[in-house]
Amino acid sequence: MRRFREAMGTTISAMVFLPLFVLIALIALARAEADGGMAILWVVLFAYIGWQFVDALAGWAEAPGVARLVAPFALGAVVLVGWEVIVRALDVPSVILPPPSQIAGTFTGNLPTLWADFVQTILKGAMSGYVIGCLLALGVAILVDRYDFLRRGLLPVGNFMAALPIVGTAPILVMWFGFDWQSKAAVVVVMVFFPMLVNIVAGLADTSAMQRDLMRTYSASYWQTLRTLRLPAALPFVFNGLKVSATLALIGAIVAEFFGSPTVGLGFRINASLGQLALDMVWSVIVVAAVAGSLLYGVLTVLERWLTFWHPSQRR
Amino acid sequence: MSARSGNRFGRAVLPVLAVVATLLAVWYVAVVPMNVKEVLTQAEREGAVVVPPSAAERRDAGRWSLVFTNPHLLGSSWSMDRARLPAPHQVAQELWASTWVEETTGRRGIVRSGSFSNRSLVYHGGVTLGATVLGFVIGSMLGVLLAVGIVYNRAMDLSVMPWAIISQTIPIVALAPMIIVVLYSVGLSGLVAKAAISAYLSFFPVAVGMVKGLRSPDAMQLDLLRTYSAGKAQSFWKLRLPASVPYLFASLKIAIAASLVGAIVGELPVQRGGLGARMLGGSYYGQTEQIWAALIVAAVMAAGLVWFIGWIERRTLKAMGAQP
Amino acid sequence: MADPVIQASDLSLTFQTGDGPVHALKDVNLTVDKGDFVSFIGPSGCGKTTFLRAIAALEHPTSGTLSVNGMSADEARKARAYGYVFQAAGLYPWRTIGGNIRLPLEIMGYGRADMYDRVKNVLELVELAGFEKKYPWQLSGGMQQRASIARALAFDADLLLMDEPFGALDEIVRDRLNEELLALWARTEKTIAFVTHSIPEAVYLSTKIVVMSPRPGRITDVIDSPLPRERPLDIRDTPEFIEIAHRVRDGLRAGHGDAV
Amino acid sequence: MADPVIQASDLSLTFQTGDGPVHALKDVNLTVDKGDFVSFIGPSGCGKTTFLRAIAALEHPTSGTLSVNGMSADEARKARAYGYVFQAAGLYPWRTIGGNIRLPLEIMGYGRADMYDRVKNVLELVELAGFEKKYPWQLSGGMQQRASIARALAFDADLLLMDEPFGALDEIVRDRLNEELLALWARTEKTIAFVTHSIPEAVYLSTKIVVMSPRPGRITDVIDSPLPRERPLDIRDTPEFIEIAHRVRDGLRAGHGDAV
Amino acid sequence: ADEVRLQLQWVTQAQFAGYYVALENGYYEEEDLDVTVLPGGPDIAPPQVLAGGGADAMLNWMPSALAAREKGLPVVNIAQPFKSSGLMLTCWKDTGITGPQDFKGKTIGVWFFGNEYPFLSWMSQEGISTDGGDDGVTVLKQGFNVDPLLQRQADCISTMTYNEFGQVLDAGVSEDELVTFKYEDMGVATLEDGIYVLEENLADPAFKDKMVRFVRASMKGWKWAEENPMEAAMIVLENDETGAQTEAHQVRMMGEIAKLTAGSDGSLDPADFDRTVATLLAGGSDPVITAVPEGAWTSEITDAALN
Ligand SMILES: Nc1ncnc2c1ncn2[C@@H]1O[C@H](COP(=O)(O)OP(=O)(O)OP(=O)(O)O)[C@@H](O)[C@H]1O
Ligand SMILES: Nc1ncnc2c1ncn2[C@@H]1O[C@H](COP(=O)(O)OP(=O)(O)OP(=O)(O)O)[C@@H](O)[C@H]1O
Ligand SMILES: Cc1ncc(C[n+]2csc(CCO)c2C)c(N)n1
Ligand SMILES: [Mg+2]
Ligand SMILES: [Mg+2]
Repeated sequence: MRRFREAMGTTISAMVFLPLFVLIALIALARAEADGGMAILWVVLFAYIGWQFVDALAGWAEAPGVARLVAPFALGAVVLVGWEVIVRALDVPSVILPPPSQIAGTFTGNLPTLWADFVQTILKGAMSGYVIGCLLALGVAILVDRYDFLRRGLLPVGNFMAALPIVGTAPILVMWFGFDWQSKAAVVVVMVFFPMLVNIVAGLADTSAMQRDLMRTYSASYWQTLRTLRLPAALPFVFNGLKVSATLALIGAIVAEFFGSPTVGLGFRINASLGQLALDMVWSVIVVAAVAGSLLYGVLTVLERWLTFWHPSQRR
Repeated sequence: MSARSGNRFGRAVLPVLAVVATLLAVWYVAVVPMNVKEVLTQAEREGAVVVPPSAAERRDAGRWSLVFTNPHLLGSSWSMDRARLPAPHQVAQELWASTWVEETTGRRGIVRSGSFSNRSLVYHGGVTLGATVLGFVIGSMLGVLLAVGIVYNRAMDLSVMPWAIISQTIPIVALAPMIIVVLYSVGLSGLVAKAAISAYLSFFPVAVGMVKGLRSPDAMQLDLLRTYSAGKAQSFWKLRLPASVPYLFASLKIAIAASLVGAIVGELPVQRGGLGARMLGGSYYGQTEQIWAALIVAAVMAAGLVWFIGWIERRTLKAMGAQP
Repeated sequence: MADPVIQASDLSLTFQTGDGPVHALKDVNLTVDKGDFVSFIGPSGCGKTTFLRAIAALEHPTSGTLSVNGMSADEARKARAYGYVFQAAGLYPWRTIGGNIRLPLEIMGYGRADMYDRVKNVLELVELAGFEKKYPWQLSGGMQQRASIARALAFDADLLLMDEPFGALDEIVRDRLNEELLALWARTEKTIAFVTHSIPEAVYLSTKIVVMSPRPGRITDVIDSPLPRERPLDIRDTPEFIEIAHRVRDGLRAGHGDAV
Repeated sequence: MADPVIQASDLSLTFQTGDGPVHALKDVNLTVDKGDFVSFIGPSGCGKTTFLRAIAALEHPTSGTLSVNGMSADEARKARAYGYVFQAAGLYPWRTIGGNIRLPLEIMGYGRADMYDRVKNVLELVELAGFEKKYPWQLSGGMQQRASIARALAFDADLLLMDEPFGALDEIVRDRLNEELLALWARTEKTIAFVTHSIPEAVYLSTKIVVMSPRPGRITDVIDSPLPRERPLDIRDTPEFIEIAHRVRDGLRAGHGDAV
Repeated sequence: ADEVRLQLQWVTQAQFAGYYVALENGYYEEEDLDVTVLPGGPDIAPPQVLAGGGADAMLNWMPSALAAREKGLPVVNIAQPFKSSGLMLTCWKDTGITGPQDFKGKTIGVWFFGNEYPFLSWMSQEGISTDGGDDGVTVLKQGFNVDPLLQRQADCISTMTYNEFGQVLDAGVSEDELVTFKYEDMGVATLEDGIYVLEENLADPAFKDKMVRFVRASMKGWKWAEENPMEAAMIVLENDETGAQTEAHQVRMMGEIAKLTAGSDGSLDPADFDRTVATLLAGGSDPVITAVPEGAWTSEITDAALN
């Protein structure tokens, strides 16, 4: 294979593998019910060709951007086709694992429900908690940064509290803040607060002695130094924290719904559907959560590139 | 020497004590408004005159205003049975009772039965610890392997990394019961099923950290090995791996905390002991102190595990000649 | 004649460290007059940086007196009496070159129009006109260093403190910047205190060369340069120059002792 | 006479970058004989490092031929024909000084006893005996740089490629290391290719000085030094030395043009 | 001995006393069975465990089992040790609720996870919407405890006679403060805690035989538990690995459970089945099941077991 690819050149071999890749996928899908054993062999072959395709893409120096974009989809295709074929070939009960095609059908068939759940859990619960938690962390970080005594005292205690597992705190917070999204937001605040605090504090401290001395030679005030030096310098850390917290926020809001919720929300839907053995619905919700998470992550990545363009890790 | 340790006390311990004391004070105060409605309802049942008189009216009243209109009835705030917020000493009592007292005097305690009592947090902590450690070991090994693959294989780098990120947006914690059942169907149950969830949660930080770590050697260090015409394996063992050690430990600390959460989550649906089962039990019967006590044990365990990794880190780095 | 710009008498500065006290400066006496170009030279660790930082009130002397423009060093700092140039350019990467030069002006509350003019002027002074909108990492090391000098020149300070500003640059670029610095000094009539490791640089630039030696940091020699103020680069091959350089090197050797 | 150690004919090397091609080397012709000490000097970006890296087969020329010890550069690399010393010492912080020097030996599969002897020998050669068990951070910058030279000397390569090995050190330490490097070269009879920014350093060390200029990187002058092999530090104040230095500086100026 | 794995639908408690008694008293052993009782917990769906082959038999509420059947998982009721339903709605009296029509505009806690079907059927029979508003009820997904009632986040919550209701009383609430609606009394009772297996397994005579013995021993356990509630409660306590259950609570639960199992010898009364199906089908626009299920239960096992 490798020799073939070297002979062909990467561009051409990527172009050869792509149709082959699609063709084998179709064969495997077509054979899934007719001949389970063969279908699985086709899947193995498909995975192999998929790998070769990605490998060829990886060497495609002429268009690294295309490779970066296409390769994840190729892997995704391998997983999805493999899943579909194996579930159908082995006749896995759909109450254990439904095939992707069924999930897609359920997903498109329940868009209004899923949208309502998305609004309830992500927009109301997760986002409000995320924003409040991050702002709170920013405020406390500035305090902690200003008063060394607070840093020495708060950080270790905070560290300890951050270790309190969400499954223990969520029922308590639901008890305190009620069944609606407010309690989910509270859970999210608790979850994102500390990672944000740690990152912002580290970021605010991430200035060199020379930069701080420079500000002293201007006899700049604390707030001037904060605004012109420390906040910008902290931005890369802030984004680090924002990214970590983004996934925590989604997970927190969803999980908190297990401990009481109105009859709408992603966590509620997962729970109720699981009880109804509607696994296709469960997976549809997972898709919503993953898409929401990836979108949020993507937005943060773009924002980061835009605001911390100056950081070496962002320069290209 | 003594001057130094005094200094250390002033710099490290005193602020923590001050913060803890403040938190406890706030906690004690918060207990009053948090529990006021239940306290007043109880008082009403015992015949006291409460303003406003009916529980239904009180439902919509502000907590603080209830506190100020009925100050004389609040004595039992700190000793409520099913408190919304138990007082710190209630939690402490529960902690003490469900560890030391249960083990030393309980019928099933280690003193009288020879094995840890299933009513003590020592036993449940142990159950959770086992799954945590197993999941952590599996997860970290997977994370390291994945990182090696990503660093040494561009195709993997391109295709796997985005999915690793997406994998973390899946609310695995919410799916734990399903995963456990699916694992049942392939013959895995109990410890291994819990450990699988732990492993899922802990592989990601390790993979990300190790990718960073394995890529941390600069171009010059890599070129140096090329001038020796060293092979891939040699460059891994002699350069990339040692260079990644600090990153490895930093991510292991995150991973073990995540692993603990995974184990607890895995214990919720399978009610066979562990801190997770204990928290659920507390929630199920409205025993808030029991949740708090289990929570605190979990946090202490997390702190202990992270400290332990830190200890190994310090020893390893010292053996590797790090500047103290 | 006017008051001296810098006046140090019996200045000592000791750092308390884990391994006991480090005497970074011991009984230093020095007077710098207005318009002087003073170089400080000496082996690593002899206290050059510490002395400069003491003048800038970034360190506080343990004993002795130090006055800057007739005030205490800290008052001088608060009066924004000096511009400080560090060894590395230390430009903020999130600000353009123009933005970096504007930084002290913003902090000191200069007006908008005034800022604009000043930035334009100093950029021309250091020959960076046209680079205002660029970010630091888009410039070479030499250009960055010039921008950091511009930043220190942008506001009205008659004293310029420079701590090995050209240490990280290659010799040829350094030659060029030395020439330009001399020209600038001539034009602006500032007083300059300049730390360097390079003997030719010290001799080429200074009206006064302060040779220091370590453990404890003290001044071993103060050489008043007989060279004219007008100095082409070729002056470095003249016998006068070589003679002063010799004297500096001897001073250094004497104080150097065991260090490597 | 034997084959030349390095033989480059019409060597060109172009980097493809986002902003179009960069001609790092253009039509470079050079012959280095066994036992030569060749210095490469030139302004930043003129391709000194690139040329050294091409010799080490860390970069691949776009056109022209390059032979090292009569082989292709890549064969020479695989045959471990040279030791390379980078600008920064680049010691692995998790290995002791001894361990660092042992690194190439381990990779090349030397025997245990042999390794032990070699480490001991080179440590003596660079005057670091007794520091074997220390970690890099416990040594000064100059000592670290000597350790990195020892690392390149530990295995049997007759060619030593050094890219600004003393660039980060202060002048006085640098003088000392220059002296020691000359002594070492005399003792071991290696061929040395040495990149520097410093004119005195180039003149003091070399039997042959290669002056380069940028855009595109090419050789503008090759100066064979008339200085004797035995060179005390004071030789730098002799007229011959100053004359060669002048010639080098003129070569540099000519090629320097607009760069800073 | 033949292996049987039984998946419970909740944590170890007196609700499952019969099985633990049979285990402890050796009734299973007498039948040459090696029984493993798998405790359930929140979010463990017993039908899913059955489908995945993680258990041979499960306990389930009939609405949930029939819904699973319609979903394409053919489960069959082989025995019905619980004669009556213990499900009820518990409300604060001071909310003014006196009958189902007063639920309009109120907030009601309901268990989901397959346990919502009886409630939804009931409401649709009453013609009350479950989407909130003044004419409907606002439904909360109730957690695992009675806090929503005690803290008045809900006006009514779901309780079981044998468990949560007792917890409400334990919290100091007197029965006079409460109004309760037993599903049994409202005519919307559905069968609870039946034993179910996969239909395909019943084709295997060996499996059938195993189940016959299993049901026989289990019923023996149940009858013993009914007669010896104290001892049965202690056996449950011994088997609780989590250590969360208390003696007082389990003794009381056993007492209440005995009332529900009384009158059942394990066989399913077709009339009960029909009533359950009728209730579920009556779900108005959104019924739990859409057609009368065929073959959802069999008397073969109990017939053989009880002879
Ligand atoms: N903040 C500090 N704490 C403790 N010791 C210090 C501190 N700053 C400097 N020193 C010590 O004071 C002495 C003088 O340091 P200084 O930086 O002034 O030397 P220098 O002449 O500028 O050296 P170099 O040429 O290396 O920059 C050194 O021994 C140094 O280690
Ligand atoms: N990997 C690379 N990719 C693109 N351009 C490069 C690369 N390496 C070097 N260059 C460019 O090639 C030219 C020569 O670079 P080189 O590093 O050889 O210069 P140098 O003489 O060593 O300079 P210096 O004195 O600054 O070390 C420069 O313009 C540089 O920007
Ligand atoms: C997640 C979940 N929530 C509620 C129930 C309902 N339920 C059925 S039996 C029983 C025990 C009664 O005390 C309970 C609570 C369940 N099975 N799973
Ligand atoms: Mg200094
Ligand atoms: Mg270079």
